[in-house]
Amino acid sequence: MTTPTLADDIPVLELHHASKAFGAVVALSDGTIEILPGEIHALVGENGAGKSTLIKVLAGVHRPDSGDFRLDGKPVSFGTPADSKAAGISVIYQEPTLFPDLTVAENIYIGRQPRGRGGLISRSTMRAEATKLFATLGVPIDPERIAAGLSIADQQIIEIAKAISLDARVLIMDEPTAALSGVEVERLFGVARSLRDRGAGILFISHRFDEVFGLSDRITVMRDGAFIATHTTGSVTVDAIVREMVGRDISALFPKEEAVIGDPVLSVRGLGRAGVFSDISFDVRAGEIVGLAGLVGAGRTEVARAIFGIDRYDAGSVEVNGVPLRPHDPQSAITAGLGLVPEDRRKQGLVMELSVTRNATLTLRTALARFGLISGAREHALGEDWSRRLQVKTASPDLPVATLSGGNQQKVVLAKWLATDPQVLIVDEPTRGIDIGTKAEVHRLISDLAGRGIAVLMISSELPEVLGMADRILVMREGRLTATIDRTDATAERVMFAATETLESTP
Amino acid sequence: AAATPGDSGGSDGDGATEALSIAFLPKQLNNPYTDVVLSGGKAGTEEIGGEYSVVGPLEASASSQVSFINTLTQQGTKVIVIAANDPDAVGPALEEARAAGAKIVAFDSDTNPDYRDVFISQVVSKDVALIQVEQIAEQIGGSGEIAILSATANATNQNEWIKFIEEELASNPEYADITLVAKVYGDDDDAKSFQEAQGLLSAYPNLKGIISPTTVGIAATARYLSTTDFKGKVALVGLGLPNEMREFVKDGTVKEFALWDPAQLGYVAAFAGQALVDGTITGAVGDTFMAGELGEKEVGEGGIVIVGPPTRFNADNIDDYDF
Amino acid sequence: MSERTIVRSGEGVPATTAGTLPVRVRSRWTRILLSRDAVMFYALIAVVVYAYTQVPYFASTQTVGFLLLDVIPILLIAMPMALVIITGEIDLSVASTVGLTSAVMGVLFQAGVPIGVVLVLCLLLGTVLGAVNGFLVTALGLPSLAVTIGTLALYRGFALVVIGDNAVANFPQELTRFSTSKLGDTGIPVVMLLVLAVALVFGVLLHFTPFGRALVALGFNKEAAAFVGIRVGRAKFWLFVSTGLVSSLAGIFWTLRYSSARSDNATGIELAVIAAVLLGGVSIFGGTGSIPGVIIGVLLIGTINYTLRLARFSDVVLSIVTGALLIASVVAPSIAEWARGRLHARRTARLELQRAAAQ
Amino acid sequence: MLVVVTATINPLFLTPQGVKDLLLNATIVVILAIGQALVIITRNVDLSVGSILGLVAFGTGTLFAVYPGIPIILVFVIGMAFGAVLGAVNGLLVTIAKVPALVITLGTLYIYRGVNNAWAGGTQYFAGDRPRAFSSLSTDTIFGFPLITLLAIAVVVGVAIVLAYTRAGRDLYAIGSDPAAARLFGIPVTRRVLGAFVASGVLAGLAAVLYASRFNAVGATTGTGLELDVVAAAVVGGVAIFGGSGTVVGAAIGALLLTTITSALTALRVDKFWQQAIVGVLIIAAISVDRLVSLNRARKLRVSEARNV
Ligand SMILES: Nc1ncnc2c1ncn2[C@@H]1O[C@H](COP(=O)(O)OP(=O)(O)OP(=O)(O)O)[C@@H](O)[C@H]1O
Ligand SMILES: Nc1ncnc2c1ncn2[C@@H]1O[C@H](COP(=O)(O)OP(=O)(O)OP(=O)(O)O)[C@@H](O)[C@H]1O
Ligand SMILES: [Mg+2]
Ligand SMILES: [Mg+2]
Repeated sequence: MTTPTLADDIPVLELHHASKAFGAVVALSDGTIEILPGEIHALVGENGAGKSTLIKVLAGVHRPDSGDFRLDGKPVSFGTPADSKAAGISVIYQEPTLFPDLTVAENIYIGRQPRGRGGLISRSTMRAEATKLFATLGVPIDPERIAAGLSIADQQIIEIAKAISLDARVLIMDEPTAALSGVEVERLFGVARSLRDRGAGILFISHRFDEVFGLSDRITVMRDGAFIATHTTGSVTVDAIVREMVGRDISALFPKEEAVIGDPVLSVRGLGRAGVFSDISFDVRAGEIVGLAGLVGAGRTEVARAIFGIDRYDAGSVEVNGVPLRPHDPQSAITAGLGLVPEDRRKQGLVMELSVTRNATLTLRTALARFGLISGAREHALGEDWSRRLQVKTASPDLPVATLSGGNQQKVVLAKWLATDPQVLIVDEPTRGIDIGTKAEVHRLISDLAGRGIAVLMISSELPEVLGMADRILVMREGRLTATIDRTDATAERVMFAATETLESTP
Repeated sequence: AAATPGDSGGSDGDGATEALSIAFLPKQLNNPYTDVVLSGGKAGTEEIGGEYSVVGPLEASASSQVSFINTLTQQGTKVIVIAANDPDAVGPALEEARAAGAKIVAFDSDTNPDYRDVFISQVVSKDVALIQVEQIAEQIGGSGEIAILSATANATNQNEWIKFIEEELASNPEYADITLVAKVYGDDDDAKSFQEAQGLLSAYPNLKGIISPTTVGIAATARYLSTTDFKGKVALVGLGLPNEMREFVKDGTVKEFALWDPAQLGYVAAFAGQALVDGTITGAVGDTFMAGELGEKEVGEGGIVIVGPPTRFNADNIDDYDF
Repeated sequence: MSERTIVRSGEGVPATTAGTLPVRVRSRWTRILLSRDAVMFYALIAVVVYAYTQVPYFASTQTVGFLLLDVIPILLIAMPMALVIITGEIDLSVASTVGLTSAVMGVLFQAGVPIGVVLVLCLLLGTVLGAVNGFLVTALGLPSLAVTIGTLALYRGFALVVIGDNAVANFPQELTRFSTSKLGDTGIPVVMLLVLAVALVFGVLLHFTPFGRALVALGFNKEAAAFVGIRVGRAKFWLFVSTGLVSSLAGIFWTLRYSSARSDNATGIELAVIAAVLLGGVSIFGGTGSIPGVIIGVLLIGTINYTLRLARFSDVVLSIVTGALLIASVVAPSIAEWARGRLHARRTARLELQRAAAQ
Repeated sequence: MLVVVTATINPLFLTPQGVKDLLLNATIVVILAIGQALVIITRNVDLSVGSILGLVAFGTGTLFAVYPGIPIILVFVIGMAFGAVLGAVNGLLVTIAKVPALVITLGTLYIYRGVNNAWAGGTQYFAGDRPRAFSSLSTDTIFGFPLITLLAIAVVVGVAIVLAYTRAGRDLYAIGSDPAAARLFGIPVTRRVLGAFVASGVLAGLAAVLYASRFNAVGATTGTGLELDVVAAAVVGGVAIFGGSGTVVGAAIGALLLTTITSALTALRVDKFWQQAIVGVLIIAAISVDRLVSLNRARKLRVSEARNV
């Protein structure tokens, strides 16, 4: 193990051999990290490696069961997040933590609103400061708008604005870029670098190696709740990191399987929803993977929701095998053979309090029943079967999915839909926040599905994923389809161009 | 627990060996009027040498008394003295109690006569109604609009009196100029009655008087009137407790109101219970029994025992009473 | 964007579980025997045994009859209420539905409508009242707590409009007697058979049907439920309808048992029903809860009430006991959790020490 | 509007006495509704307010009975402190045991009422037991406004400012909006929620002392069933039952509206039997309108933020 320390700097924050258990699950067995002032430090590891738990220990959300925790070289112990904040540590958690009923500005300044006359909060100052903040970030968000209904990307941007405005000595970000598109990621990096140059220590988690290598000064690898190594970024390769993360050798890039492409299964014609998207028409054929690319906020999720029947639409139609779907009725979509893996798995994909088994069989509740009654044994067998097939890491399929790590949760969502034996599967950001090993598994699964003749519509903000997986790529911009690109013609440049060109110049 | 296990099917003869258990089941516990009634019951029971107990609901609802009757039945209580919240709702339970050997004495508020042995009535219902009409007529000078502020919409006693009041107003030529413009219900709740009184006065600008045949209602109305310009201008009569009304009689809000002595009800009920158990009376018309210091009482038509006429309370005599 | 390496995990490598302590996965039976429902059941048994041996007159079949008759309306309404609360909603209008049913029953009967028709109309009425709640909550998307405070006033108001200050008492003897008749000399009211049927329907519905699975899922997370095709609004609507229907059934029973149709029947029992349901382990936040638990909850409160009355405690004590029990039932698990956490922390620390010593 | 309709049909409704009565009636519910709003905003609820009011009101009666010469101001202080203690019990149970407030306060509703019953028994204290000066508090006016109504207005304004312009106040909204996020964010959730319950208790205590001043009898059943009226008032006033939004001014207006309805119906000579039904309809109408307005706003937001698609 190597733990290189940059010369004589005392770490602002250091944690050694920390452990943390939740009931029987040991999330962290040897959490070790050192954050120096003026460095950007990346934390990588597979899903469930304990990264988020480590961060929550640093933030004072969890109190470690054991371990040595120091701030500026002096031992500290944080009881609550307020303690860590007071010590100058600002944290962006994996799940956005906005207050939906408060305005954007207030969300940023909650608990430390600027005060004016008589010690009362000055709303005008607050608004002005927020506007200034968004200007530096270059995002046009109205600070007076309430946070409810913001897209995940906007929520993430507000989280970032919040953390930056704290002007903290240590900024910790748990997968801040997972929901962001290229432009926004670059902007965030710009801000991170300038913070570093002002002497702040930055710790961030990411599953994207381009970011990790592009931004960080040092990289710490974790596996199975334990510290593996810290490297200076220049002195290590992606392969080496991956090997340390996974603890075994990694075989090659996952190859896309060629599948026989059949007749159109899903046909979308002239779909429109006022103010969100309009005139969306496309087909997905059996065995085909169609990628839906575009910048965040282009309206791809909304299209998927409308197709599946979660949202209403004002115009157009959706057909499966030539039979029109009833609008605004997911159940009939499912009956027709549609499945949707939503982008927000905690809120939409899973019932966090229910067990792995119950979640995996939720789509099959009617099929599981005989004479209207559900057989517990069959339900159980099915749950076990699917968690084994997708290699879900859990002590028991009877545990609530909330106890699983993000990647394993995503596998449960997939299992839930695969179990229905769908004809069309829509996957929205299927690998968001998923580690590299699991990601490849998910890709293999999707490819397998196509191989079995299932039509797949894949929404993804990661270009390599789209380019690597899709037979055909649709590009959306501002609620409209701007291009259809065949696999053979697809390049990153063409897709990006279609995603960013202005509507006027569309041929 | 005062009760001891014993056979629950006790017959009349058992009364001699163990203390006669008399249980009082008022409409509602923790009500000042009830407390006065019960104090009489307690005195009566002690004089007899019986075993006195009180059970009852905290809210006066029709059905809430049934479970108490059930437990009393199970405990083999010899006499159940009940003020029914609903004449019929307690019926089946009382029948079961009787089947188990209990004697049923209704007091204050009657049950359906089928379900009890005797009813100890404060006074003849009609007398109560008439005295209130008389008082209001005197106080408003024989003409004008009046209203009634009652207890709950379902209260047995009040509804009977109101019926008599309405009949009397309609039939007696002396009252031809008096019009009854409204009946409202304060649910025997102080705050509610207060607001109803207030509502009456705002709805009927020409209102000359209010009859409130319930102790809670009259006190609340008096309190409202005493704080407004209507004090002394709008007459208030009805049934009230002297201790509650003293202040308003003295400050001129109320000239005169009526009531019987509630303690006598309980007192007589205890003796009636004993008389039923030892067989002195069966509840038939003409039966008589001795009710301690109140002397001999006779069972009248319908198994009703009348305790005494209502008393008028006014500034002259109110200090003579303490209940 | 730069090139991205996509790697795939080696085939056949067993999934490495995060460093877990030797997990004590309890057996199915231990889990059942230690479940919340089971603990409530032990409490119920303890109360019964105590009362049986210590409280005079308790040990009799009369007890069974009186006690059950007292809890039947609450037990009935608690069944659909449990489901409603499991879906994260609440229905405060049930007692008013009982009252309105009773009032309508009285008026119709007095108007000479044959009793059979009256009963059918009453059940229909309950269904409609429930549907109104369901419509307001699901179609208009209003919060059920607020809606049903409104209909609580509305339905009780209608009851007053319908029957005013009258009471109707002369229902057919056969029916009123039937409502309190007992099964042979077991002391168990015949009506309990009906109640059991209702409990069975709701129990099976919740625990063994696709609909039940859907209810639990949507109780925890409405949005995720919608994403698996559960018709959230429709499911809730039918639950409100069932609550209305069962409440009217309770209303009929109430009217017959007390042979008195009045507008103020069952006033305030909504809180008693909810207290019993919550005591029975249904989470007010939705998702968690079981029908056996609720039945035990209702019986526990009922038995304690009855025992206290038999032991001649005043109703004052009773309301304090009810409240304390309710609080204890939700606070106790927190305390147990806390204690378990402490134990676990100690165990972990010991293991750490051992590990350190081994190195 | 309701007031105008009623006043045209029945002019007496708006006589000085009528207005005074209206305001006086509303005052107590207004104060309770403010406290309830504070609690509901944090995504909790306090069902025990009726019982707290009963206990404190009886306590007030007892105070005057036992210490006839006690200064009135001291009675207010003691009453509010007593309310604070009862509210704190709720708050502590909710925050320390981390269990739903609805369950806890349903429990304390029973317990406080039981204690009140045990303590009071059949005893009731009447206006006559209390000093004139105390009773006249609720009838005295300044420039035609009843004294206690002015007090209620002061409370509304004070609490409104705290909620809108202090950090602690804003924290309450954050907590109600997303309790888990609030905890992650480091907002002192426990302290704030406890604070809201204590405040609700204090206000219930204040309302109770005023109740004793206004109404004749205080005893074992004072305030029974008030909780649903108070919650209804807050909800009609636009306080979201799931926390995070709403204002105390709204809650106060809700309370005023509900009491006005009752008085207006009486003044309009609407059949007593219809009154309750009409109150129910109005509650439902109020929340429906509220909902439609907010749906409309959300749709406008969607369309206005949309790129011109
Ligand atoms: N509150 C909790 N209760 C029980 N188990 C938990 C809890 N939080 C985390 N865990 C478990 O701890 C382990 C580490 O989880 P953690 O969220 O730290 O992983 P991660 O490295 O952040 O993964 P990902 O990259 O998927 O976000 C996982 O096995 C998870 O199931
Ligand atoms: N710039 C913006 N202005 C206004 N609203 C926006 C903007 N960006 C996103 N939104 C919101 O997001 C919705 C469309 O985004 P959606 O999440 O469907 O996009 P997406 O392409 O699926 O992005 P993602 O990659 O986040 O899934 C719109 O309904 C809108 O509410
Ligand atoms: Mg994580
Ligand atoms: Mg999306």
